[in-house]
Amino acid sequence: MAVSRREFLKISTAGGVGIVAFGFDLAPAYAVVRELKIERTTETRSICPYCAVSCGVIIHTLGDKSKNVTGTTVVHVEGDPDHPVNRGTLCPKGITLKHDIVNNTRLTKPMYRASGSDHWEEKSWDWMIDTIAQRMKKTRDDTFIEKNAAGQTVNQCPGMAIVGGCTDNNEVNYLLVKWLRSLGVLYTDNQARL
Amino acid sequence: MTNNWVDIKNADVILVMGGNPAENHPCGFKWAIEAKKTRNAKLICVDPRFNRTAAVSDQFVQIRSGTDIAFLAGVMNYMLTNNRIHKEYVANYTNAPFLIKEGLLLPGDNDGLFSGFDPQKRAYDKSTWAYEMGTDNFVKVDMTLEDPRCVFQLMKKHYSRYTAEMVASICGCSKEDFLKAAEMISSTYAPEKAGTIMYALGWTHHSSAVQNIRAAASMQLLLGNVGRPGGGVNALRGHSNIQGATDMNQTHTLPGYLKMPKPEWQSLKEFIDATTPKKLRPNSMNYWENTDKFMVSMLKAFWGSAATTENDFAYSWLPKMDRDYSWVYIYDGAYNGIVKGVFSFGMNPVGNGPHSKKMVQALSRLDWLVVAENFETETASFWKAPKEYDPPAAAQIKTEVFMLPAANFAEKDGVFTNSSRWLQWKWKVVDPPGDAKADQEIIGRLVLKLRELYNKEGGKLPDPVVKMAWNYSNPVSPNLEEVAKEVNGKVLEDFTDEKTKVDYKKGQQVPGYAVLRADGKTLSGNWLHSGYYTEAGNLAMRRNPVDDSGGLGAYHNWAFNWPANRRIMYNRASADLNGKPWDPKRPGIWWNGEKWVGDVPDYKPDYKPEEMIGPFIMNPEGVGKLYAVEMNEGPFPEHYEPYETPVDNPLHPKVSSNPVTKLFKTKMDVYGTRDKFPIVCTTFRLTEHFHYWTKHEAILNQLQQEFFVEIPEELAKEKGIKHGDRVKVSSARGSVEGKAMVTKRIRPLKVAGQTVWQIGFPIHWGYAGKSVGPLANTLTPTALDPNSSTPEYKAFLVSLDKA
Amino acid sequence: MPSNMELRRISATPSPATGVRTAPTVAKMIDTTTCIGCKACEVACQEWNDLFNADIALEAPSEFGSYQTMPDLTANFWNLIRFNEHVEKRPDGSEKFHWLMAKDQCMHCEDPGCLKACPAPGAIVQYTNGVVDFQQEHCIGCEYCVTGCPFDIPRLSKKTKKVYKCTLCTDRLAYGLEPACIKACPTGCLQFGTKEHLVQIANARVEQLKHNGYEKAAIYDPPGVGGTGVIYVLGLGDQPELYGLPNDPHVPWTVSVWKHALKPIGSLLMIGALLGTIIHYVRYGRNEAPGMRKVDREEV
Amino acid sequence: MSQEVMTQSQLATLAREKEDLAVDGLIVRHTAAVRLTHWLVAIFFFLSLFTGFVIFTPFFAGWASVFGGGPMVRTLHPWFALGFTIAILYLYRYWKMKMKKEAGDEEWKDNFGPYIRYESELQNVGKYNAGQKIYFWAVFWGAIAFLASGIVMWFPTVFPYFLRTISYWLHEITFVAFVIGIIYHIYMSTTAMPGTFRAMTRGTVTKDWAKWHHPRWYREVTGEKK
Repeated sequence: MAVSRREFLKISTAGGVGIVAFGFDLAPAYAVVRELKIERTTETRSICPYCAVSCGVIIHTLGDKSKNVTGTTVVHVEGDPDHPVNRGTLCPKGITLKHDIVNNTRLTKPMYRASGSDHWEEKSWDWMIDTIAQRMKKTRDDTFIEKNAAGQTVNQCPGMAIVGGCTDNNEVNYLLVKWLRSLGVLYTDNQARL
Repeated sequence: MTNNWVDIKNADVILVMGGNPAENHPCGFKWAIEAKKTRNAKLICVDPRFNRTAAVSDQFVQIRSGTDIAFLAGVMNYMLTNNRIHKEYVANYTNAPFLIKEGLLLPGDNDGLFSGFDPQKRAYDKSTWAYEMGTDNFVKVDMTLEDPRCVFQLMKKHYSRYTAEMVASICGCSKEDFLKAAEMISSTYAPEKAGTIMYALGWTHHSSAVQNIRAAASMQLLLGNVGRPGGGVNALRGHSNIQGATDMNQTHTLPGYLKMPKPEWQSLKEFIDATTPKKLRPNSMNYWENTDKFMVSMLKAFWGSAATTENDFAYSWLPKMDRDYSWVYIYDGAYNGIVKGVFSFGMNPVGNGPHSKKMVQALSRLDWLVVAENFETETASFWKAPKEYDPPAAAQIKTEVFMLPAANFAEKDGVFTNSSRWLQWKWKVVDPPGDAKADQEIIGRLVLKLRELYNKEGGKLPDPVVKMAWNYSNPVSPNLEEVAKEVNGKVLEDFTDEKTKVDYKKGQQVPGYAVLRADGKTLSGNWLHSGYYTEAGNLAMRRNPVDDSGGLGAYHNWAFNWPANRRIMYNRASADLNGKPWDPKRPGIWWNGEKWVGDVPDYKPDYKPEEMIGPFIMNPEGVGKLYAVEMNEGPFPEHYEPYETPVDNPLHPKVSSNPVTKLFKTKMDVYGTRDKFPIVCTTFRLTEHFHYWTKHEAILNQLQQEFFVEIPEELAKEKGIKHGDRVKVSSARGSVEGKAMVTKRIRPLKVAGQTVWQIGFPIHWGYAGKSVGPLANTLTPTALDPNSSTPEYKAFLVSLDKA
Repeated sequence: MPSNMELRRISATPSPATGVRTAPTVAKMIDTTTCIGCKACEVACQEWNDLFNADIALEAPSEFGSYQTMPDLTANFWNLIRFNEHVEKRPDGSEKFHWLMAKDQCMHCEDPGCLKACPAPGAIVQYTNGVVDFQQEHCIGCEYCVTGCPFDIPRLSKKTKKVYKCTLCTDRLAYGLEPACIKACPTGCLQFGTKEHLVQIANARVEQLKHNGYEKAAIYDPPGVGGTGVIYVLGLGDQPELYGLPNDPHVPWTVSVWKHALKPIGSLLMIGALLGTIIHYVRYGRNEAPGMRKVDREEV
Repeated sequence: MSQEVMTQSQLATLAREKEDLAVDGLIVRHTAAVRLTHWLVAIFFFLSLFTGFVIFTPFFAGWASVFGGGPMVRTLHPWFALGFTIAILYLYRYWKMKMKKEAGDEEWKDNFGPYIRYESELQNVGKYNAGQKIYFWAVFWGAIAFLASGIVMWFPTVFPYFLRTISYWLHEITFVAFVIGIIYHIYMSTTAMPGTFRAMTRGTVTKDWAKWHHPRWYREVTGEKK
């Protein structure tokens, strides 16, 4: 239809107004504070593994320990406010402990490198334990010294060295020392000396 | 640590030297800041670099790396000449009055050597150092401290050479700085004042490491600071359970610091007689006389029923130690083909070094290497190390490598012992990822498999392996609470304690090490920790946050503090002769008429003050040792240059470095000299990283992006180096490349009339992990401290050029 | 909405804010003289707010030549310790070396320049306890707040085109917890509490510093922005710029004039113009050419 | 073909190509290209205006949802403004020569009072009177100001601080001026001066309109002498 200029004007202005009317006024929703992420988590007390201040930490894990919640679900680590030494504070390493526990480069499979090989092979635990035990027995039997040159009983196994444990707890260190001394191992040490 | 972390807030003066707690123990360092804020305490930082501890300290003195003894000896000389020592404490609580035999020569009169040095054996014959014994078989003393051969006078003579000028010349600091620091440090000689020392690897990573600590201990004894709240000599240990691991397993000690048996001690009796010290003074408690009780209890714990009185409690099964088998010797043994296999639990030899290239060679000559780890470390993948570490071609490396995925701290429970000896239990949070297993299971499976193989095929001396006590309810993965009960100790047969007339039933947990017996009726894995899992349950689990010591920070009901929940060691020395605390506002223990109260007394509770029993109950002398015969390079600390030194020793140029430093003789063990390597270099750590571990975490790599070398501005200008340029630092053993961080925080040092430059770099990088960089220990020397065999990581010579 | 988080001011909203309850003004004290630059606060903030993103972290250029984590705040890094090696010329001619470390983050001003400049309704709010917070769902990404902020704090995220800054952990405050960075600070150089209580602590610390070689120690609580929710204790109190803090920060007068003068006058003028046309039309009607009157138009 | 036979459509096609010629009682004032450009400018202007209004004042905050929410407004506004600027440049290309200062302009300006009271009978008014010229140049320089300050506001962190504050002011002042200008522009071209609007829609004006409003232009086009 031939729109006269008057009609044209009416439509456009009406349209314009319409837009305004159509644009309903979205009153700004007021500030919503973020949900506290540790409100429902399970809290467990632990000790930071790094330096010897041994700060108390509270590790928050998702879920209420029901059976089907598996896998590392650590969501947050915070200082333990009751711990007399750190009183809730943590250093940068401690406050980011979640990244040490939940870490994509954590070793999850026993790996074996054959003699002369240039790559890792994945092996089962049983194979690993059997093979290591055989190696240890062979080395112990080959290098065991019952009596030294002067005829004194020494029961040494110099062919083997067992080192480590400063990031391990006391109980594991005790099992380690009991085991290595009963094997006759003298070459032993840990970070205490370094 | 002799005291504990929270106790540092009670100090009036805090000397931070040979350590950088602001960066490496930040949450512990809060207590030094607390002391500054609440007591207006003075914080003094003495270090080769102006580090983040210096940033908040009241005074910073820059010294050359490796000259700590000179500085401390200078402070002691300042104290002795100005009579700023705690007279009553020194006379009664140290071996100052002890007399020394004729014939002792001090380095001052013997051109840098004590008497009795044998150049061929590079060792001392210590006969001339012995105390002078009286007819009553006790050491003769002169309580007036006047006798020229008493320790006090010898000490005065020995330290007299460390004048302020000599210290400034050796350390490179200014005389004024040194005197200001000496005055501030020695201000705690007043009885009512207490000062503490915070130190770490800055002191122990030297070729006269133990003497560094001896000097510090002597200084604190002269100031009367040991055994008191706000006092003590506090070693800031590196790992969360390095103290626990030290207590449990050292190369040269069995659990609880029992000596390792030597070949010449064929029977248990010979071992007991040789290692049980004799009382040197009538008033010495000499607690080590209970060595037999602790040793037999440990043997019963190791071999259970197989250890009987007939077979000397299986003493013969213990290997006899005939030489040094410590860390660097392990890899020297591997290099020389003695060691065939290495089992590494959470350690990183290629990273820890020293001399990473030799480490790679050593591991390449092994038959097998087992690594139980959270991440794939440089050690696990040494066979594909980058070319700058000169690894043999993979085909030539015949070592079989078994990499076992292990659980980390949050995936197993157990006790961590912190630096102040608190045994704190931690609870398991989550399961290990994938097929990773807890360490106790790895050990359990191997123990059972080895036992099975020995039972089936026999072999050399199977008995100790087969008969090792492993009677846990779940032998594959022993429950750590059961192991804890074994470590604490339990009663094997009913008996009545002779002294206390208390009856103990079979199976009962031992209440403490005082109850352990030498007749095999008790067992205890580690006597020192005994008392943390008693009939009252696992005390390491206690979490009572109330400070019951009136604000001094003892927290007796929080976890368990070995020994016997005692929070400050040698605390008898916190009270004067008649049992009154030196400072009533900060009491350690005090005599209330019938017994000692306050902290758990490091003493028999009912010793009366008038009996004058010595406060240092573990020493045969019963008192603190200003003079220690046990040291290999001399009873007094003497300044010796690091093995790789830029200058001759200003005190005695002919004997420049420590004459008994342990060295190595393979063709890789080379040591740099100052002509090719003029610059002193040190390694240090950053607060944002933990050793070679946190480079596997991207969020921490974000805080410190890459390896860098700290270079003084003036040296950088001289060599035309700007911020960010790539520089190459080389020592006799290898070289590293990294970005230059040109800084004002390290100044040039005037040493013995010449300018000496110092540079340093952090250790936290390696070729494995999410942030890659050079291994700092490619440069460090295989020169060891003669007493502790700790390598000299902190002072060696390098050259610096643009890469 | 937890009670102490009611609103005192809302950006670009003519209607008054809803806050009628009175809450104590909370504040954070930063004692730069006991800050050891350990960066626990930097990662505590990232950890609590789940900001860390490995690939963005790698993009951030490393600030070289100092221990500073990165050259500047980013949308994923809300507080940054600035390191500065400074040699102080003492009055007695000697030189004293300082390694100044100061934590840089939103100052939560009493009279926030960002909120004043923000054109988006509800994008920036100030709670009754003084905390200034961004509401990203209302933010239109125009970065006016970057210009309005006297401390140059807000940062636009490339990914979401929204601005981000320290929120003083409003979610923790709402549940009665203290901000994550303050809880983590090992040496207690960060303290949290009501503003007046912290000012007392800061004053006491300044007095103590004056006797320990920091004669010019002072509190940094700039009046230009009506005082800030974050107050500093500065050892070298007369030179805040050494710590990366502006000497006399205040809401830029250009922003105030823009908001309080230009906008209203502009609106009046525009409405005036509209009225002008109506008045003119009523007064003078149409200016029709002679031939075009209605009678003429029939035949067109 | 003689002029009478021309149908409406032929007239429209004629008006598309050439200007300033009399065709059967009407005079072609604007070619199709000019008109199209003018309306492009107008459309982009109003789009920029409305999105700008949302950012300018909270009263129009409601309009944001018309354009898809606040952020979309902020994203679209610069692009609409860019369209506006480009269209302005085309308009500038068309009218640059015609908007030069002419003889009658001074006289027109002095006679501005009577003009708005519709009492002026000036004869020496060309195709565009002085007011239109001033308005053209104001719009042109306004567009330049918008562009300059707009770019700074689009990427504020790229520019130094003082430049940003100046740009916010400049943008605002230009915006107010533009709004005032557009109100009068629309008022005059639609209700105040009937017969004007068709110039921009159909491109032609009546002879009477031309003689009344732009006598000199009328004389030049039709060749009549007054």
